[in-house]
Amino acid sequence: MDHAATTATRPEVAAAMVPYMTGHFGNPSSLYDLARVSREAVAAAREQVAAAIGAEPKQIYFTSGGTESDNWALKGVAFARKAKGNHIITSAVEHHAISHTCVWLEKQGFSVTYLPVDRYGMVDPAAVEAAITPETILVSVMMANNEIGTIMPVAEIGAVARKHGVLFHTDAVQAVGHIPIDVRAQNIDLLSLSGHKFRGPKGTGALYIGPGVRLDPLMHGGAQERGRRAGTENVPGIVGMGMALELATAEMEENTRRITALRDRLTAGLLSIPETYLNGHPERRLPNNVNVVFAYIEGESILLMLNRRGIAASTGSACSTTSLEPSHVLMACGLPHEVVHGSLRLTLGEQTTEADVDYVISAVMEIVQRLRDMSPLTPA
Amino acid sequence: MDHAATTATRPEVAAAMVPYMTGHFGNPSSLYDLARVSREAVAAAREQVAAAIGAEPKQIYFTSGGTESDNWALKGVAFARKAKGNHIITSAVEHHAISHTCVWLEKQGFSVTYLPVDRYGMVDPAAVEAAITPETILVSVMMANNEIGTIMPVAEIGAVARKHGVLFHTDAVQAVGHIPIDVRAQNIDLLSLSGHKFRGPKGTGALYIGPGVRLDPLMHGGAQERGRRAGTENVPGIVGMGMALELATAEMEENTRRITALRDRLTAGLLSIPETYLNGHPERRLPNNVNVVFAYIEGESILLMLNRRGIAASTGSACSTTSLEPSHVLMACGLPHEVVHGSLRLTLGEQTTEADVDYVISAVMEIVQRLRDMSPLTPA
Amino acid sequence: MYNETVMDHFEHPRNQGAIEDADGEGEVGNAQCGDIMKIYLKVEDDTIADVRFQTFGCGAAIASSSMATELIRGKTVEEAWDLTNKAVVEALAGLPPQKVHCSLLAEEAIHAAINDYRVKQGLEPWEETGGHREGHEH
Amino acid sequence: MYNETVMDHFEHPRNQGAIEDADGEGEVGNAQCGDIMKIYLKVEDDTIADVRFQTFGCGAAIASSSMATELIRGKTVEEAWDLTNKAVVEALAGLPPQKVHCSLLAEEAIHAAINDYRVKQGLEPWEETGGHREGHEH
Ligand SMILES: Cc1ncc(COP(=O)(O)O)c(C=O)c1O
Ligand SMILES: Cc1ncc(COP(=O)(O)O)c(C=O)c1O
Ligand code: FES
Ligand code: FES
Repeated sequence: MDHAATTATRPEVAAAMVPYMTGHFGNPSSLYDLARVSREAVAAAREQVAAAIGAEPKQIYFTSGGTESDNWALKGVAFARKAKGNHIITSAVEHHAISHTCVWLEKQGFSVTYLPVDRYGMVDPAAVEAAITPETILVSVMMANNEIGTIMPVAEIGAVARKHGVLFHTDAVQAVGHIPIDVRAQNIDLLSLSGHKFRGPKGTGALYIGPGVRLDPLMHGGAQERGRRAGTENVPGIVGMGMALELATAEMEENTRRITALRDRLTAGLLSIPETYLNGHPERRLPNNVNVVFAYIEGESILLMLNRRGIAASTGSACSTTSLEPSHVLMACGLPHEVVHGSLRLTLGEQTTEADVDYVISAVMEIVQRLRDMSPLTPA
Repeated sequence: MDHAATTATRPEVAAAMVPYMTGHFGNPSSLYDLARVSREAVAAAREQVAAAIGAEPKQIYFTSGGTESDNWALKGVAFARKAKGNHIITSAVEHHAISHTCVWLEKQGFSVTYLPVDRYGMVDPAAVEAAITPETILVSVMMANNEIGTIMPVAEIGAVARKHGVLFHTDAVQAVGHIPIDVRAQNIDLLSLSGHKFRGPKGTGALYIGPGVRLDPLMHGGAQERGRRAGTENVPGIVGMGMALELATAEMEENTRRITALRDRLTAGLLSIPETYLNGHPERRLPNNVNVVFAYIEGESILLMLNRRGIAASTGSACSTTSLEPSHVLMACGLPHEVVHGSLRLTLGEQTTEADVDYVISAVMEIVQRLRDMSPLTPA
Repeated sequence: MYNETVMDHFEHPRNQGAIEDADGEGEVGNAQCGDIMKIYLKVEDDTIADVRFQTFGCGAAIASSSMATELIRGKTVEEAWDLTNKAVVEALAGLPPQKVHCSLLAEEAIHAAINDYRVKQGLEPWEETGGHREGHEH
Repeated sequence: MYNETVMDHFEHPRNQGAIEDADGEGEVGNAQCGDIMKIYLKVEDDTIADVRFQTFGCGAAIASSSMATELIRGKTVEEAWDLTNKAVVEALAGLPPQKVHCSLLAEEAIHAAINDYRVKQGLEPWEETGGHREGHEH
């Protein structure tokens, strides 16, 4: 129930990767052929990834994950365009891979606007337009939020950016493989994705770089990835990511239907607990995301009790983090500190069944009751 | 014969990684236990890597490869210490992961000294000392050169840096798993390594960060790797790298003996070809590296002919690169342009046999003869 | 993340609940993470005859409440006052570094309850920084 | 990296070698990568009766030499002069972009050899930029 954090690699994908690790192709001494096989496998994966987001293969650059893609997009554009301007626009609900990068860029002399969101976690395209100045070089707004599942009006934000000659990056790590994407129709110049979010391998990712977009490398070195991303290619990882994304795309319609139904069942079950509220947008949300808040109790203790019952989950409570900061996403949605404390995120996967959902609902009911009994805040 | 470029992952390492991909540990529904198993596996790998270089586990930070480690070390220290000074010292024979990063840092306002090397590719520790100014914040000199195999006087360079309160980084990508390393005895503050150079998986690496060393993250985001390197951990990759390095370390003595003998046999065989010369240091070189130059002929055509005979190799010839620049390493050793053209690097692996070596010698002899016959430079 | 002693006290908390006619009650909040703990005391012959807690907080906070109440039950009020968060952490066989502050909540809540009792008895409240007590651990 | 036609001409180069008593010889060097190509011509009745090459260079340079010599053998000197590197690349069924410059070496070496022949015949050397020739491809 924590599939937004990470998913296990599909067994068939893992199996397909092994030969590319150990290099067992036909005649093992024929290294000439070996290199060709790897090259063709990487090219095929590039096509698979491109096809999933409506891009061309040559616009796909392989990275080590969503974090690298995000860091590269932001730092790469910032340093490449700093002669043009020093202003970046992003939202208050981005993943730390974006927001912490922005904070670092501020230390390097860039200026960053963190746009507020509404109570559902949505950025208003009009607010993006209002924030653009002659100094603005980049807008970065995520496609779908990892905590509350809200799907942003990306196409509209991209149109605003394009109108003003500003580049538009979107962190689509939670969206790729889960909802349809078309970089052209959605006016996207740069897009980050991560392999392990759609049952591909961990430590793999990609950055889509649209036509004419210039950015500095984040990884300087060899001439791999047409000189834009140095480092020996993770061939097995790339092969696995391509295959996993192709499968996810092929199965998307069917999966979405099934998982949306389970999500709605889970949501309804949890909202039947008194003083429980849904976080994120009621309709425009990822098919696999449920995020609710239970009044009077605290998230880390909910997670611990769920874990003891074999259920992994996530919370926005400050107590679950080493920094003791509550979720910046839920705070940005306007929830008070003590409410954020009681939030619970459950994200469904392809293997989740109706029986799993019903088991989770009954476990949560029992746990919420126990913790409310223990809480000094619960009204008598 | 191109094991310095990359090695195949050990089959037992690949096999050990698969369960960490697909997440099949005992009861798969017990996600609480799954997370614990992964955590413990990563901790064990950290100990394996630390042990191989005389470090403590908490000084090891996992990355996506040698390139990332190099970029992180240089950019991380540069940005963290820029208030202290803006001068970096490196050598003229570094891998592009270092040299291209330095060129980029120069564009960001840092000043870089590229120290010359002697004809064997060695940096003189006295030259390091002479180059240090009050502005110097970092010295980065590689432990062993990837083209010519020369092993640098790293301990002495580290001592000089320490004496002047300057941090010392070494790119040990070619050395780790191949020669003994002790970060403490060798006065190393930061050390880069890459998994696929010692039969671990591609897309894995690590940076050793010594006590008290401050550096900015290269990957901003989540709190992984104690907040210093964000991004979901590549658990299977980390597990595989740790295991491969432990095995490489255990087998090092035995392997070094065997491979050094093969290397010397190969070197002697090749040097029996007239007008053929050894590049790199005659004694202080990696046990697996042979680099020779054949007068009058060009490297890419040697490689193509070797490839047709099932032998992979590498050259410093300009013609083999997209940039049409000849090897900066061989040029730095003082070789003239036309001589660099005829260079050939052969690097041995654990599975290389005496028969392989003899086959390569006879193949090279025949190829050199054919190409010399074709060359307008060959004296009649 | 938590050891077995902590998990045991978290899952089977001792002395959880409220005391209707408590002799002393103390509620404190944790500035760092926003959590809240409430302690109820029954005192007989200067001895803690009964003690209960209510906690809104993480696993460490709940386990600390449980352990701290166990440690002061049957002790004199003065002994109870002298219970430090360090002693609670030790009795729990350790807490993760970022969770040590949660145990402070228990110490503070007990102090608040004892002083509430003392004030109700017409006594001076004790000062938080008594010289005879061991140092805190944060 | 190279197609089969290129690899065939690389591995089985046509017309490799020198001509002792050549009527024209031309040697050119490649500024971009430092490679060298030499062309030897035998001319009879204004026709390329024999042609040989020597090349110090990459696979593309060797294959281009081989193909270019094949293409001019039996042609008139004027036809040989009109051979462009583009035609060589086409005859080779393409070269990787960064290797197209290697084929220019062949065009230039042939020009140098033809002008050497013309000068030896007491004729004016031809100008490199004749209007009637197709454009180069770099
Ligand atoms: C929205 C979003 N962006 C970026 C990331 C970072 O991806 P990774 O951990 O694969 O580097 C994540 C996942 O944690 C995410 O959910
Ligand atoms: C000396 C040296 N440094 C850095 C690297 C880069 O390592 P990787 O390709 O694993 O990122 C290499 C390998 O190509 C190398 O030989
Ligand atoms: S009570 Fe908040 S972190 Fe323990
Ligand atoms: S001859 Fe040098 S690149 Fe072709």
